[in-house]
Amino acid sequence: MSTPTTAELKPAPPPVETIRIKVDGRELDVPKTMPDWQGKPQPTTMLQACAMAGLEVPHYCYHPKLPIAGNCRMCLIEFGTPMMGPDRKPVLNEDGSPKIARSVLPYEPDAARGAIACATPISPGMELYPSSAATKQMREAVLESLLINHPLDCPICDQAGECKLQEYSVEHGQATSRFVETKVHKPKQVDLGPRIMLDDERCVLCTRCIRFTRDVAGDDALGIVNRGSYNSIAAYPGRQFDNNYSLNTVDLCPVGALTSKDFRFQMRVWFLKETKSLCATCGTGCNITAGAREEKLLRFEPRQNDAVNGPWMCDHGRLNYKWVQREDRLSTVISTRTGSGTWTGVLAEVAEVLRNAPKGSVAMVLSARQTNEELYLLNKLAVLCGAITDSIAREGQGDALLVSPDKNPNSNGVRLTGVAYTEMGIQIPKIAAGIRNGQIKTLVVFGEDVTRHGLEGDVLSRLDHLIVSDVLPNETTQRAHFLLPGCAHIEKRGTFVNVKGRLQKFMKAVEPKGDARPEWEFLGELLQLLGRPENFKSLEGLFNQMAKDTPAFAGLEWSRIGDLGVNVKL
Amino acid sequence: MNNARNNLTTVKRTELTFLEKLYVPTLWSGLKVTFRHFWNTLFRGKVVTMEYPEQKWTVPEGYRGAPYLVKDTEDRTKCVSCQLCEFVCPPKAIRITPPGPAVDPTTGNVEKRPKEFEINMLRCIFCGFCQEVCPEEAIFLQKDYSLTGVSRSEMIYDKEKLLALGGVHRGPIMKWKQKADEARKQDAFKPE
Amino acid sequence: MAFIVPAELEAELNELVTHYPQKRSASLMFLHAIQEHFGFISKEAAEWIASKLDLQPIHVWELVTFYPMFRQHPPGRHQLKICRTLSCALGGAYALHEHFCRKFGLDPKAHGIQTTKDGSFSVEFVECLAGCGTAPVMMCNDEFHENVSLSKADELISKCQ
Amino acid sequence: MDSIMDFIYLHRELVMGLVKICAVLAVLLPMVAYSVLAERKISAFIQDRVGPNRVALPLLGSVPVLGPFLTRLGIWQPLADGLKSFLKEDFTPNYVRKAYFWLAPAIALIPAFMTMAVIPFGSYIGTEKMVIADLNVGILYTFGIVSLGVYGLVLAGYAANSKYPFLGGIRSSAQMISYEIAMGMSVIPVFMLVGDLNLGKVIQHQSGGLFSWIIFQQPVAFFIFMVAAFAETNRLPFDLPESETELVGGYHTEYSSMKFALFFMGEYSNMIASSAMMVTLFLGGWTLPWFGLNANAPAEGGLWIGIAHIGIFLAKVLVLMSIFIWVRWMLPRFRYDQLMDLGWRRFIPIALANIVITAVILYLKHAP
Repeated sequence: MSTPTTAELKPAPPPVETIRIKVDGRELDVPKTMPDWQGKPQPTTMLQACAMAGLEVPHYCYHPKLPIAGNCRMCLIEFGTPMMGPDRKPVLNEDGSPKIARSVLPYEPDAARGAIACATPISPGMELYPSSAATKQMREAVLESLLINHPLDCPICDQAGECKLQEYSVEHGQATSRFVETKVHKPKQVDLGPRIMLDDERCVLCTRCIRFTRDVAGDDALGIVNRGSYNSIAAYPGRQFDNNYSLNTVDLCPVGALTSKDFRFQMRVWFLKETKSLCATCGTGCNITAGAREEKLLRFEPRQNDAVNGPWMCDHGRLNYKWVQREDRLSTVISTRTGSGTWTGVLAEVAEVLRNAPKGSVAMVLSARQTNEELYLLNKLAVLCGAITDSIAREGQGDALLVSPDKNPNSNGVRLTGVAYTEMGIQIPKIAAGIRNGQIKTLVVFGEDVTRHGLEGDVLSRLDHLIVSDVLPNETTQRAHFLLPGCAHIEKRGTFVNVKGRLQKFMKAVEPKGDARPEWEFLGELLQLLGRPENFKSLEGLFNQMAKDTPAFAGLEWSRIGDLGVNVKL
Repeated sequence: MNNARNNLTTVKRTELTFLEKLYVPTLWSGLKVTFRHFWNTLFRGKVVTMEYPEQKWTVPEGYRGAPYLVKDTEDRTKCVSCQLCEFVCPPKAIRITPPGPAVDPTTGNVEKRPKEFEINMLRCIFCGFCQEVCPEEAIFLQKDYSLTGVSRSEMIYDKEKLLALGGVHRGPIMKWKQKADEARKQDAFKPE
Repeated sequence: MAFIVPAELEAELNELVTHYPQKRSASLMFLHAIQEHFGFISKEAAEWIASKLDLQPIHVWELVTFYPMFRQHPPGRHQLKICRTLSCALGGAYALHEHFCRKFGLDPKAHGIQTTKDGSFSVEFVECLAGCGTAPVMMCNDEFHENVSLSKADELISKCQ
Repeated sequence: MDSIMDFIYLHRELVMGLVKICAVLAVLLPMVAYSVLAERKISAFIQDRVGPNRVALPLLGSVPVLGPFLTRLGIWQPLADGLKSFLKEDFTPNYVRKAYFWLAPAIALIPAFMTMAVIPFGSYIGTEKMVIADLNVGILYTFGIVSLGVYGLVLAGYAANSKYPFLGGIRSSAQMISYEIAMGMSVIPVFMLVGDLNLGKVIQHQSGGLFSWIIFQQPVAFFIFMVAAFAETNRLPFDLPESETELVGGYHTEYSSMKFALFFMGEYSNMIASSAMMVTLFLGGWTLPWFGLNANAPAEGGLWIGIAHIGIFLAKVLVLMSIFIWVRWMLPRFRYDQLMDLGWRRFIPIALANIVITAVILYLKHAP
């Protein structure tokens, strides 16, 4: 778990009470309590203590963001406590150090008795042996037992490559199984819900999915049915596991039992190129890892950022990537005036139009889906042409967990860069009136279908020049005189400011299609054609310049934002 | 250092005699050798050449020819598109398109089969990694060594072609069948 | 088919809830009561219990599938439960079971509860009925029968009919 | 009609010269083509292979026994090769020096043909002497022309403007010049014996029986001349200018199609020319010491003898050609320093010594 890289102003935390323990013979001070999955202080567990000592204890059912169940037994470790004499005083060795009693089975003093590290709190003087032979043996035994009925169908399992059962089998398991008996067969291809497919044979019954959907998503839809070897995860017969967070159970599932129907059989995970990006579906700005192979987007996965989304994200955002690579995607730059189809030609024409436009005859409608950098450049352009600018608000349903009612990823960016003030969209009627009375002759539209937001087709047809940049075709792009194909955010780099005022950067996962280019690139060129001195060859330079010019971003630098973003003043 | 040098044996180069220095006897014996071969080939028919299209080479066991996909004895494509061969292939000659989320109900326990499976025979180096890595025994290097085509695209063999060339593999292991049989047997023992 | 619980049963169940500190603790008793009344626990019944106890139906379903003696399908009018634990197994429980099955045209090798086509009898094995000394033992509905010979079994069937 | 006869009568030498040139070329060019086939076949046999045996002519190929036999012999292969040379893409890389690049193959080929002019390939047919140009200084002419041959190779190496041809060109110039000296010196004793530079006279000198052949009087000279001839024609073991294992093909790396074929023809013409020179200088030319074939054919009724002389000459040339091919598979290529060492420090001193010894012997013999 990483923490935000920038120091946020907070009162200094009170000194923490610590406990001195030994992990693999090394003395260590660990805090007495640690935050649990909800952030409440709870006694520090052995597993957390081992993590602090730099030793990973293998586990399936334990998850830092879920309540502890302690049912997989994978985290069993050998331990010892200071020996107490009959007088309730510690027994000492000859050299004066406390004598340690290793925990053993009651009637078998030679066999170590392990404890599940995820749920056992530490106590002063305790010694943990996460690397001992006994611990190793316990792990081997647990893995063997988990694999008794496992179908071992890794070749067709989508989890292969990121499967904890595979990883731990290699790291902690035995090479062969001693079981020759027939495996128990359970239902495969169970349709759990519209987005989830369950394979009961692969399940290790860690109940992470049950706990997530009960305690985090608040839709208590899953349970364990049947008994013994036939235990299986199920939803109530006839009911669907269909809440908006169901796909998180796929990430949570340490094995391949729960798979995403969308990603199922699409690609083996080791072929995916993973890029740190953001979800642009709503204003929350969940951190994601985009998986793509050979310029084809295949999945979004949440990337843990406790300041924004924790380790979760909603299903809607996760599946909202297919439009980017749609067939009808805008991919040719074109000027309907001269028929020119090259960026140099069209940009020169656009520059000509904007240079000759009298003050007050230009208006701009800019989307809150553009990045801060692009909005900054567009604002510069607006100042140069004396244009009025506005953006369009996009309201929708929100929920208590992650989904924001603001469906624009960068509403705050629009405000902070000065494209629109407090309320978005109040200038639109003014622009419409300006076009109607012939005052406004040139309209620049970025990323919005303005025909659906108050500037209908007949209004647009009065314009002399309509300059449009967008990703997908719509009525506005059809009416454009100059069409500049832009990029979806997943195809470029940039920053967004989410609804809570966190500025986060995202990276480029795939190449744009055809002529499409990141907007900031061609906007920089356009500004240069209009005689501005700036020439932004790199996004880093552009961001740093914007940070200098924008009060809200003062003091920021691209290289210092970090993967988890920083808070800015709204 | 000295010790090492002392242990060395120096092999003296034999001085050549005058006759040897002339090289003429050597030349003569060389000419004899070549002439003997000439004579034997021309008049005694001792030819080592195999005249290819008419005479064909007997391919030895274990020969690594072109990799093809095989079907099992029940006419099922053995490949489950796990893409391990694609991953391991050193020249990246294999390209698999996985099937997508739709499951073919006729496949029983085998949920996955390739939608498309292509091997670019121009890139293939016949190393056999694909055969070695295959967990399903679905791809085998067979005996074809003479692959010809008139265009590059023709040399990219698709799934149908690979299956047709690969034929049937009569291996004793049929994982899907074993699993399906087990599962079928156990259906009867399932608690309500 | 709507699931309707008679008023007096519902009153009985309402009273049952008050015996427990938490509503959920009453689930098993509810299931027993419902099975006693309806003979089995249908999905509708499980949902009814869940709503009654402020639970999700899956929680009730977990219990139903866990305990083999909660039935998910209606059994026959007369239920024949033959003990198959060690003493009875040695004492001829399997022969007895086979005898019943042949009589009703059922498969003696099939597993689990089997019900005749007309729904009059169901035959199943159960675990120990605590009558080892008088093996084989069996239950016909709620009656306990000891030393069940094949002729005694025939007698039992004719009595039921 | 009369005027034509008059013209022929008046310009008899010119007309006969042209006829002889045509006749020589008509023999020489097929010989070049078939020596390629011979090279391939003999090489194949030496290496236990079968050699070219696929090309069949449409009609002749279907003649019952003869057709398949000729096909297996590869008789039609040169036709196919020639056709192929014309049909292949004539590729000129764009970085070459075009004029020289185009000129080089011709320069490589022409000297080889020109050498043939002074070689007496027969005695007489009728009253016509069987040599194109009966020069008094035949051997000087030959050496003059042969030294031009190197220009074709050097020019090719230079014109191609890339490193392998360049290296090939350099090697070839050094090698040719070195061995020309040894070659030139090796033949001096021959003319000291004969007392004339006219090649016809050289043959006259050798018409006195088998042991009047100069090879028996001057074996050392013959040996040096033959080795030098191998070097001059870039044959193994002296094929350094084009050594394909290290220089890809040397001076002709960048050549394709017919231009490459011209180099090829040049090489084989050179081989034929060198063989012809050796036959003339050392092996009795068109003479044969038996059946009275030593003397010139008489003008009347000597037609058959004249033709037989030509045949004898050709047969001797063919035997030497076979030796060229045979040697190829016996010796590995020399290293460059070995090549130079052999030329400058062995052959030139030996050739000089040979001259002195011959002179001394001649002096003693003719001394009063």
